[in-house]
Amino acid sequence: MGQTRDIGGKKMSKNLKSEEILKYFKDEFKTKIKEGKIYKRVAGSKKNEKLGIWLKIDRTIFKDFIKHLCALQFPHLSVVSGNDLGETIELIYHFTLNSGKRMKEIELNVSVDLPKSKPEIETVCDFIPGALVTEREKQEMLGVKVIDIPDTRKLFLPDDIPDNVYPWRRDKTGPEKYYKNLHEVKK
Amino acid sequence: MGFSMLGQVFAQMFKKPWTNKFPAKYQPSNTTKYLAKVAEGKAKINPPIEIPKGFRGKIKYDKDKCIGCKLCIKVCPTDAIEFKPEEKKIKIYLSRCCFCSQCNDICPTKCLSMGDEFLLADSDPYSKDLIVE
Amino acid sequence: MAKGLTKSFKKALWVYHCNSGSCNGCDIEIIAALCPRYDVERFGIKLVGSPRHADALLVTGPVTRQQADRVKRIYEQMPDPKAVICVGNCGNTGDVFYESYNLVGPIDQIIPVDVHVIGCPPRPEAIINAVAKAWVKLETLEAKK
Amino acid sequence: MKAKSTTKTSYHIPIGPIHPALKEPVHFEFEIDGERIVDVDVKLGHVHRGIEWAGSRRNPIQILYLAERICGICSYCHPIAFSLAVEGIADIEIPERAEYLRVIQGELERICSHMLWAGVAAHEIGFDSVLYITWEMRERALDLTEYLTGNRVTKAITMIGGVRRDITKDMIPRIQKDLKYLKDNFEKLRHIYLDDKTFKLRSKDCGILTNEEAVKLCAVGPTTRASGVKKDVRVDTSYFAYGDLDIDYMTPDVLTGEVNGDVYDRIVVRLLEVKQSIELIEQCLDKMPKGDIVAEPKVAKLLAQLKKVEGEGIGRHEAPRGEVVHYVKLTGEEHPYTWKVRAPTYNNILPWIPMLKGEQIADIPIVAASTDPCMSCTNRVGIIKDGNKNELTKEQLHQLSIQKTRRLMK
Repeated sequence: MGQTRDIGGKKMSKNLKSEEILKYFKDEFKTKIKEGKIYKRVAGSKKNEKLGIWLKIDRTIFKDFIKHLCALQFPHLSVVSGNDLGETIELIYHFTLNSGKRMKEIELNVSVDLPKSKPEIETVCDFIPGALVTEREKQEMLGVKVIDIPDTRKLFLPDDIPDNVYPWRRDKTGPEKYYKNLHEVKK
Repeated sequence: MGFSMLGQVFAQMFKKPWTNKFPAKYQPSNTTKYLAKVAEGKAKINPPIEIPKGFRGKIKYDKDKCIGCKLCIKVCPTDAIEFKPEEKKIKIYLSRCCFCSQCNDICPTKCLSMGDEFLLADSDPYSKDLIVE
Repeated sequence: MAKGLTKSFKKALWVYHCNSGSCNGCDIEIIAALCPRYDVERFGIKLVGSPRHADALLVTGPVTRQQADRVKRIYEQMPDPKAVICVGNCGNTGDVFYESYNLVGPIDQIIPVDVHVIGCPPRPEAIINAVAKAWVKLETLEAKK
Repeated sequence: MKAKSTTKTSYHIPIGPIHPALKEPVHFEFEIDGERIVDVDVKLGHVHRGIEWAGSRRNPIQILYLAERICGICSYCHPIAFSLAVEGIADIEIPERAEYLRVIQGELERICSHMLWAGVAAHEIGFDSVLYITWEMRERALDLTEYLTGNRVTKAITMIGGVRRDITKDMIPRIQKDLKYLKDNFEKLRHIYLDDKTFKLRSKDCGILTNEEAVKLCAVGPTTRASGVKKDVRVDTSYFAYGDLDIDYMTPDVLTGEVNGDVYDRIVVRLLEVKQSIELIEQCLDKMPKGDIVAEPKVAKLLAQLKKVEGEGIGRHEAPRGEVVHYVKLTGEEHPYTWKVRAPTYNNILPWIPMLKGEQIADIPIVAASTDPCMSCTNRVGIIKDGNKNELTKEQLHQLSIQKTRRLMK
């Protein structure tokens, strides 16, 4: 039962460079990549670098983007985070690439803007099954509809909180109705 | 394979127990009487494990030094500090405190410090003993 | 606490530990109190797996919406007489979690609490001290009877 | 059991929901055929305290202590990941000495957490004497923590831009003495865990997570490393002083020469990491440069500085259970706009499903514990049969586990 096979075979062992990744996607999707920048942080006495990329992409190419990314190298999806920006809801997919190589890892943060009137996004569970937990969380916390998600149930919120309350939103669908200050109970 | 734990178990039989017998070795038949005895000096309470230097226990407040700048209220993560506007002094609820000592760090006059006392329990979380003024 | 109090109650207190949404800090300190260094078993205190066997309830945490009903049910399942000890400041007053949309605590809003242990988390000795306080409280109740 | 038999019913066993851990408490629902688990469903949310939402009403200094109380066991990694994110946004340069001190605290926490886990794992298979011996050792590590930070569990040592307490010269002999004790006792402990028949019987070929599943389900920490996936934030990237130190991935083949991805391998990985952590602390004590311990000692000034900053950043740290990710967005206000926390168990939930499928009910405690969630998730189990609810308590489940150990010993 000694499964030591790497998924993606040789691709996993390929060492990607941050500039290469950025160039690859810019060539592939051209103007649909709205923003792309590389950031660096140094740490320790030896001042070794840590690299990362911020990408802002159009939501029409989202699924295609994930497909290309998985073909480039199977990424580790850390988490999907989200912001309520008023008119739009921003989802940020935090990936890491190049795991398993000493100080070569690259953080890849892909942000997608969704209009608040129709906050819908395709699921990535068919490529990365591990995304299920975080996608379910986005559904209930931000009210984003994830299309074709294998499991639509609630994850964190209790059943007695109605479906149209989304705790991370900053408008009237926020959780203020349920707010309780425990210190006000007794003084 | 084998039972590698056995040797340890036998070795333990000849070791002194590591237990710190706080506050007494066994439960006294009447705790109230036992405590009265302790107060008279007839019995002794085994001390708890020694606390190191810099331990964060019950907060101490030097009221005279306080200038009422409210910086501690600004950084308190638990909203444990209340400002008394008429006196321009503060009031700390110990039952809200998280013992992080952040208020000690920010205090410009160093009127707050962490004490050694940590055996705190009461039937009312807002009782007088648990408010530092 | 006073209901159905018998003389034998305070000897060999069996406790049930219930977590109502705490951060685990208090829970590991409770287990540390049961381990060799503090060894509360020398007082006959034992952690049991069912509230129906328990004399005392150790509650931690600020009570989340989902757990409120369960805490209440656990309390009701315990046979009389019973004592409730609330461990840690988040159960006492809310502590750092004082404002939230998913909390209904503090614990004394849900079930009657006899002793509050102060600390975040309290040291194991503070928990032992609280148990001693509970004994004293029981003895005063007994004397009144 | 024959499929056509009319007596065949699959049972549903809910386990949970009282689970203390982090933000992710767990409620299992098992479908059981006889003794075998056919399907697993996991529900979360009973300890959802709305911490991220509360964070948008506090200032960064207050959030440090709020983050500390996400989980009491990893009470160092959450605030440190948050401050890494904030430092990234505000571009604060951390003094070199602080980077080393941060490594020491992080590794000390790893020792405490893995010791705790090892004790609980022993308890789950009914080997309580090992629990007590492990926790004796853990108490020493906690004493050292208390000596260095001032608290036993919630350390309150993190500060944005550094740490709050220094290790002075007169403290080093005490630290070295304790490290020596831990090192000596670690050998004993390793002998118990890895060579004892009881442990081998219960943990070998039990709760297997293959390499492919670990990658696809995005598992993190010792869970994924035990399946042979080389993923460790400390090695992969350069943060704190880890880039300067001698550190490598701890996969089970380092010791045993093979990777099975079972519970035994997870024990091996964690024990190896305890040893690694002790060595890392020793390295840090040797190499630590002199200097400041915090970039901005005046907290009020730091707060004013953070009030002006705009941007978004992520902080990642390898906690004892795996990678912790914090995403922070600051918009030039007192409170952060968004704060998202990803604790390691969040990603280690889905791997439970392949691990538990095909195992016996008596294996649930040890398999579930092997990913190091917090332990009381298996608090209350009810078997629903013919509409009647028979409650199976944690104690009974524990008894089942002990009985299986005894059965195997015969």
